[in-house]
Amino acid sequence: MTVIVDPAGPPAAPPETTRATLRRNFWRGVWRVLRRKPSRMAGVVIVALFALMGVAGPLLYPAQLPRDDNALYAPPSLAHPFGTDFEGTDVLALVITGARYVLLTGLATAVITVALGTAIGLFAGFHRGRWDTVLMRLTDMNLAIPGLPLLLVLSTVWKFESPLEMGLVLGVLGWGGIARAVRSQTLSLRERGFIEAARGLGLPTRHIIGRELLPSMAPYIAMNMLIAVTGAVYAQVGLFFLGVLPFESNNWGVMLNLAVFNGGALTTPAALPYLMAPLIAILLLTLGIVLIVDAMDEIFNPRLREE
Amino acid sequence: MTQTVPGRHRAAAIARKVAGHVVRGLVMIWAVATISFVIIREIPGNPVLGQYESLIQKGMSPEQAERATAVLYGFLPTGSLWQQYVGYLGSLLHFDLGRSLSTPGVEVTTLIGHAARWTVLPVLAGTLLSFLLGVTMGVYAAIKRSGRLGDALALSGSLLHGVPVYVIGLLLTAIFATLWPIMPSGGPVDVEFVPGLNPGYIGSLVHHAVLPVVTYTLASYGGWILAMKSNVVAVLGDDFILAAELRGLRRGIVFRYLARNAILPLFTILALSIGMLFGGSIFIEQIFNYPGLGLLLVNSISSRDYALMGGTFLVITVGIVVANIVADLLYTVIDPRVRSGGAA
Amino acid sequence: MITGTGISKTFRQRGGVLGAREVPALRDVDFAVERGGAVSFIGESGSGKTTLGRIIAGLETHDAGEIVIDGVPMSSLSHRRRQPYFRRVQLIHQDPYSALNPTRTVHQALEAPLALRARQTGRPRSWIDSRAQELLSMVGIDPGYVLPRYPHQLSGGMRQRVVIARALTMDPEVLVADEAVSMIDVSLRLGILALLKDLRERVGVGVLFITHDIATARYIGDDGELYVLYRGQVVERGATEKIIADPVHPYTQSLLSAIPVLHGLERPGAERVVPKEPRGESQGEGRTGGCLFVPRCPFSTERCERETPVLGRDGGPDQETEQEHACFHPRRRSVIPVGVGE
Amino acid sequence: GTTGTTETARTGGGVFTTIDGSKQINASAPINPFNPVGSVFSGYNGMALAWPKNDPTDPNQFYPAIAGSWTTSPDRSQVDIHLRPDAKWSDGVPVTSEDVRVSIGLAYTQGGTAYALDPKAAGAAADIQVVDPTTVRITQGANRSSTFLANLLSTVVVPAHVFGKLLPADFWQLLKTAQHGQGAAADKAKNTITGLAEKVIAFDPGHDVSAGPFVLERVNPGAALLTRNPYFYDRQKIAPDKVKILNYTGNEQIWNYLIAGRLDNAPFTSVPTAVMNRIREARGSKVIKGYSPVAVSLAFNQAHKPYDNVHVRRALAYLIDRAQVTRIASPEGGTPAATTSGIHAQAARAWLGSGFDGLEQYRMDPAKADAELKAAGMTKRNGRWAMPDGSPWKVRIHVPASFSDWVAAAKSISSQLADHGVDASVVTAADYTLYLGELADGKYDLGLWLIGLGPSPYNIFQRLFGQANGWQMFGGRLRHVAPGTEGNWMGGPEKVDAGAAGVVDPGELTGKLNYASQDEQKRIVGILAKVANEQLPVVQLWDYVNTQFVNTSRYTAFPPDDDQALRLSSGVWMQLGMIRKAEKGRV
Amino acid sequence: MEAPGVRIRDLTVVYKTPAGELPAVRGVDLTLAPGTITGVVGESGSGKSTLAFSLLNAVQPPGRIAAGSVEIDGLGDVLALRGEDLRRARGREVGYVFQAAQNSLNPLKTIGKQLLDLGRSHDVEDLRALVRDARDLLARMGMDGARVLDSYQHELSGGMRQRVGIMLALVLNAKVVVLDEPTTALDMITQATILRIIREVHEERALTTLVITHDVGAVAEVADDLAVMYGGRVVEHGPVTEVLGDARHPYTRGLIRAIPRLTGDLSLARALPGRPPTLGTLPAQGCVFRERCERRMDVCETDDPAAVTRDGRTVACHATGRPLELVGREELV
Ligand SMILES: Nc1ncnc2c1ncn2[C@@H]1O[C@H](COP(=O)(O)OP(=O)(O)OP(=O)(O)O)[C@@H](O)[C@H]1O
Ligand SMILES: Nc1ncnc2c1ncn2[C@@H]1O[C@H](COP(=O)(O)OP(=O)(O)OP(=O)(O)O)[C@@H](O)[C@H]1O
Ligand SMILES: [Mg+2]
Ligand SMILES: [Mg+2]
Repeated sequence: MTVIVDPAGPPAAPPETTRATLRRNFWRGVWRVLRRKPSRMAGVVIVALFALMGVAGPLLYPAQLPRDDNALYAPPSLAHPFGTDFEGTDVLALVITGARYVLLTGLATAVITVALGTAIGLFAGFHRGRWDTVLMRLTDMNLAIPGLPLLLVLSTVWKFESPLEMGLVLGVLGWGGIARAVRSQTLSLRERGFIEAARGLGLPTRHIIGRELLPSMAPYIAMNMLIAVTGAVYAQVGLFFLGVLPFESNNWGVMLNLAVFNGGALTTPAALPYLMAPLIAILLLTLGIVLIVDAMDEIFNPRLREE
Repeated sequence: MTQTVPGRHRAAAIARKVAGHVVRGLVMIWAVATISFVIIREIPGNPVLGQYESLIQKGMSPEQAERATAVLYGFLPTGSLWQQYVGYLGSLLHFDLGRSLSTPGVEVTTLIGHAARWTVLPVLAGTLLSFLLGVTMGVYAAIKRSGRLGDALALSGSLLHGVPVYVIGLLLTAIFATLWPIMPSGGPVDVEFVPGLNPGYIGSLVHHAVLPVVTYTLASYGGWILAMKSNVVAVLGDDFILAAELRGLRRGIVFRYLARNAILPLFTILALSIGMLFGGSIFIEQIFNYPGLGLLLVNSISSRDYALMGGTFLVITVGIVVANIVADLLYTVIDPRVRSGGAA
Repeated sequence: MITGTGISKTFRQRGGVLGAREVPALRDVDFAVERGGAVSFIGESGSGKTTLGRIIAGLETHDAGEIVIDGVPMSSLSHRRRQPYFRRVQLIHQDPYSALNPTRTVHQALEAPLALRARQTGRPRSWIDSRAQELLSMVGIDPGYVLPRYPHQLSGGMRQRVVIARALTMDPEVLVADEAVSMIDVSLRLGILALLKDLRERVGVGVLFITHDIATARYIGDDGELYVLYRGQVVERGATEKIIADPVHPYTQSLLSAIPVLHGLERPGAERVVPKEPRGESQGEGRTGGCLFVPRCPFSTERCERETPVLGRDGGPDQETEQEHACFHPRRRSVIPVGVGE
Repeated sequence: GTTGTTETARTGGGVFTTIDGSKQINASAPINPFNPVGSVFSGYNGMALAWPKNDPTDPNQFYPAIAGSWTTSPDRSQVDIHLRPDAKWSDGVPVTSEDVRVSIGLAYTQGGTAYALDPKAAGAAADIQVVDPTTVRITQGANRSSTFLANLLSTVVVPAHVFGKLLPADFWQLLKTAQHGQGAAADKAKNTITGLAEKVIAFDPGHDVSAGPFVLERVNPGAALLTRNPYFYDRQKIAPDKVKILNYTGNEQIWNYLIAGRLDNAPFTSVPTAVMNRIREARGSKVIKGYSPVAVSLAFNQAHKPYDNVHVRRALAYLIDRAQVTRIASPEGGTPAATTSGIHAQAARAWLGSGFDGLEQYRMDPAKADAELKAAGMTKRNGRWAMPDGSPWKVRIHVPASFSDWVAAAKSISSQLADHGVDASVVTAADYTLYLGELADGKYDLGLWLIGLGPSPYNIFQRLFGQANGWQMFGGRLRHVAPGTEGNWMGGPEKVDAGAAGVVDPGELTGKLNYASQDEQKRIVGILAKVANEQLPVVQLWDYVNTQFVNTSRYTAFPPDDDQALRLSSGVWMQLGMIRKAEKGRV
Repeated sequence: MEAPGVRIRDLTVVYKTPAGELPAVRGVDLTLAPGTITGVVGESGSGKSTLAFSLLNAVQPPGRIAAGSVEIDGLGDVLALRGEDLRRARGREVGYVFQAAQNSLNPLKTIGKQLLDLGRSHDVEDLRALVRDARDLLARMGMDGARVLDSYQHELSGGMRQRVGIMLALVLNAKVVVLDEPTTALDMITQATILRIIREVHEERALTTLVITHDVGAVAEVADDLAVMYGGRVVEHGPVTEVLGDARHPYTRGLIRAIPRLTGDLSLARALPGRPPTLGTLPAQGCVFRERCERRMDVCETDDPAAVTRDGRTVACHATGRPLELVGREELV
């Protein structure tokens, strides 16, 4: 018979399967995936630049940004690549120092949206039954509440002074879509053999959800997370643009607002650089994220990653 | 397996399903109405004072401003929050949304009715247009996905999907209403034309709708192209498409197979986004001075017109809820797999 | 060790617009799997084999009947208390690819249940790795090779062996192998079958083997027992070799007749039975009473329309072979292919 | 392409396109001047008895309109109004005294200064009498006001044959009971009258009957279209055939219209310099500037520390470069405030004469500011000013987010303060309503506030020493409420030392302005300006300039700079004989 | 009408992979005699489907037919056909029954509508007659034709769908029919029925049929000729009874020995050692089977054995005809 192997002696050298090796292999795989297309690398570079801006941006400038009282809405020059604002402050400095708030909000929103959506979707899909019904009604409601109008109303009650507050509200309003999608994915994964097997082995629910279900949905979740970042940036910048959120001269949305309504950027070219700087920042951030999203599937699927 | 169910039984089953949806929808509307009621009543700010100071800000004399706003005190809600809530629910049952404060003396339903016209028209047109465009381009992007053109299309979709609608709106106004003024920069129609089915009026309607519709189209086009592309790619991988090719079916027919299967899931999304259209687009209406529901809502918030705010909120919610129900039923009707019970 | 009496299960299908419809998947099934024993269930698609397997593994509830594990009737226990018993029954899935999580390496797949087991039995963590290697060796694959690999890097046969090894982590007493070889390449099938047989003999696990290919049932062990399921009902039961050699029920005979003949090595049996077409699950559903096989049986008579034959009561057990069947017109027919050389 | 191209060029014709700055066009609103958003446009299809002139100090200067002339008794207690005999409604019916009486009756349902149901209210009318078909006599109640005439003449006149049915038959009897009756009967009558308010507001005549030069033809959410009223008394003065009033939701729309040369006249809006230059470049575009009695100030909440200390307020005044703030916030529509007097500079000169120059100017002076802060006990550590107890001093300037010029101003101020070691930041409120609500609730330390609302001196100082500062007028009686209560957010002291004038109660003085004689008013204004200048309840930042945009390519003869009619609509300009059709080829 | 013959010559199909272009079918010569059923067996990944697609010149990207020809009588070299000619040949001349016939039908259209689409695509003038033919064919296969044509795919069972697939391949009177795994995922009785139908229809219509499967049993039941594929090569080919009765290639022998049997000594059966081939693991030179071969020789490492045809049987093995000594692999296990 082919199958009988001496059960007593396991091979001498234990295979290297520690977590550290796995992690190292994972990151190697990620690197491989990213290198596969130059566009992905470009995306990574862009997003890394923004992250750097968010972390180190404010450190590059004094707390009180310098103004030039005689150069209001100055045109672009070597000293001011994107001109100056209504007060004579360098627009580029505003964009760079403003990145932190925008990115933090985006990140906070994304984390909250995805965490809430995933948790609720997973719970509903995994436990089915009554919980499912309740949670799905809740989800329907979340989806039925008109978000932007509600935010407009909320902004009169609540001053979103910290990016985390802003992220919290955007996140709490935005988890419905992900919850629904995660639930339907969970429902279908639940029928897959390996989940059944895990249940048959008596593995705890924690393990099944955390180790078996979540990794299978990782690409989807990661993708949504990235997309939620851009979504949050838009929602937030839009609210600032509508002028309902607290003023901060280096906030991108406030810059848009002031450029249009104070500077007349859409009417005359004078304030156009002031308008374009935050716009370009937003577009670049989107571009970076869009380019990276493309790689998510391959990063989280071991087969595509190792190829 | 197929199963023959008497027609009457089936009709009853459908009726039961619809009834279930309607009940659930009503509960949801009630919930949202309650939440919005509470939030709205908690908004700080004195509407009369607000109006008075705004008039002064606009250069009106204090006496005149006082005359114009004094009477508004009579329109402020009175009674405890609970009493107001009960009254609100009571009048809701009669489809009465109360009276407006910012347009005193006019029923909220009338205001909403007027605004809805201006919202539905451009948003519906924009939705349908972007759907058609996005779906066509999505097919193209999927078929050419390994080529440069497909990449470009998909990237343009992702980016447009990402670019916020206000950016598009602002850029379009800057270009077509200011730099090169071939389009009106605001308003729904030129008042010089007598409303009705005359070419001048309709021409003006269309002329004014172009920019909002284009903005809306561009903003939602990205979503459609991406969704359609991924659907087409998925269907392309399905065996029946290859099978159809191997049976020597004409390209046109194979394409129809492909398109129909890929587009089917999009119809539910379409139904949903048509439901969303009652929310209009606040940004678009703001930028183009288009007097739709979104603008109505913004104005009602800034003037603390409680009844109008609540009413607009409700209409938007009802739109979404109804669209959800329709989308669900629609899916049952158009997909034969779901239609016959999915017993396969 | 594990017995079932009168197991019945009816699915209520919620079919979209159409409302509910009932699908009887199992009707009054009795069975027993002994320690180290081999019991095979055969039957065509939809006959309820998978449902039975899932019920035994505790993954599905049943409507009527009793399952007794180690002498303990499961109906007497709460849902929680039942778990440890059902853990002694491990299911091996038909599709070895979907049975393994594509995002987890073999090591991770084995580690989780072994850690659980270590906690239960108070063993140290170091035991986990050595046990994993031991189990993989036991199922005949090189631990060093497979442990760090992802499922997609293994062949079908290897994957199925990993699945079996994973089931063994719980030290089960019964393995339920649901079509465990049908998705595996022909050249490798026998390897898995031999492994199951080997586990029976050496480790003493009972094997409940589910298949639609009777020939494979032989390879589980020559002392095995065979149950033939038709639309949820056991229509014939007995020793595997016996039933293959001397099938009595027309349905068993149809199944055996359907086995392809290896022309050149074999010639077809003389009395091959071809069931009447068409076959359909819903067909005859409205009927009350009568043999379930009537619509397709070439030999049915008027009695079969009226009366329902019962396993054991209406046929057998044969004194000598203990073979039972549920047919009013039992008759031996030579349906299986005969080797050319014989 | 909406200009008239017909041969009417010499005599008139064409469409006059404009924007009504004070009104959102609302197609759902009725054609009813009592409705705040009603489709009645002052000067076009809405007529008052007379139109106020833009006099810096005298509120009683008016151009005749429906009222061709008026006479006031020397004690200002009785006014006779003589209607123009040739005034007609657009359906040909003459405008009579009865129309005026009905209009006044309707005004009573709405409440208002001259037509208050409480006879003790300052400047309330006591009796309305129809003397003859073209003469109405109105007497003032006991509590006389210096603006009584102005309030009467601003009465909007509506046709009795359309609106008359809104008043119950016994209305005038009811009014008597309400004004002069006692107890329950009077209350009931009052309630009945105020109860009519909603009906009056909601009333929609369906089509417009106007006594003005134009009649509303159509209104849609984007614009209102008016056509000539053939019965208007001065119809020969009116050049355009039609007037189109556009709606707008944001200033930038007006800018765009102006750059495109689409508007014949646009109201004042704040305009960035670059946009202003573009507008000036547009063909036929002209800018008219005139006096507008409004100024912007940075107001303190004196109930909050350290702003209760006048030295702190003065220090901040010394740290703000008002010229720079104005340059950033309102370069085209404002002039830096010469000093803080509570009065628009132009009016201040008229009121104070040379006294104006005697006021402290608060020129930017960090040294003085340091001294003042030290005087207030503030301490400076690491280049930052801290409260006397050493805790950090955070100056938070509140502004409504919707006013981008105010936001810019606040930002500029905060930057300037920060330059001098004051930790300042800008906090915006989501909208103006919220801003005012929170301001009134005393939630802010500092906020921007409109002041100097002339021409009536009472209106001017009521912004500093009125309700917002604790002085409330109730039934002709003044009372002062404690800081932080009932809308007293400025929280100033009730009595202040006014130097030569001794200790005064500024609120009381302000109240007196209502009915004091011209000379007395001058004296009080002098004191109050001094008080404002020394006590600094606010820092006056800039005075607004009424910047009007006109386009002369279709119509000419617009009013010149500083014209008395500048704050009136172009409809009134036409009534006054301005605005002629431009001759072809001449721009 | 005579059944056409099919001659595959030196066919090589490569797939583009990260590791370069790898051949899934390598230098295959195969002749389908007119009017016969030829069975092709081989493990998963041995190139069977790729071969089948080549017959319709329909290898899917990233695959590419690198060399060779497929001559069909009356049609010429299929691989030279392009565009409309190729489309018309598919379905009309060569019928194809899909590997996953379960999923080869458009889920949104009834079978009848898909049939009409097929008719229109091939300019069938009398669509009524086409429907009649289809109904007859379905009835011939034991189904209620009218009902089936009115059904959607999901309303049919797996066996029924498979038969619908066969109907669609035959209804235009194609004379060459390719069936890729027609019975996988079906149970025994259904499989038997399908195989019987294939045989009967084949004879009635005088077809040339290629049946592809990984189940030697299924092929043995219906086929006249049997070709065994391994690693992209046809390693043995000949009349089915002869190949099964006296296999010459070690792989064929191993395969037969691995078939579970109803009778006979259990201990004679055993699995093939090692793993089935994949593109990536195939050796670039030498015999593709040598890794798992019990009769491996040194020459196998370097030389790819040529296909040698003798008495109507083709075998590609260095060891064939040599005495059975060499590596005594049987002793090892
Ligand atoms: N979850 C379920 N819901 C409804 N019906 C079900 C469900 N599971 C199984 N059935 C039905 O129960 C019957 C028995 O199914 P089961 O899967 O046990 O058959 P099987 O013998 O394993 O078939 P196969 O050989 O196809 O695997 C079938 O008619 C099937 O449609
Ligand atoms: N699209 C593809 N890209 C890359 N390699 C492919 C592709 N399709 C098939 N292959 C490879 O080509 C080889 C032959 O594939 P083919 O599908 O012809 O095998 P098969 O014999 O039909 O297998 P099965 O029994 O699994 O259907 C396999 O090794 C497979 O991995
Ligand atoms: Mg099964
Ligand atoms: Mg294949």
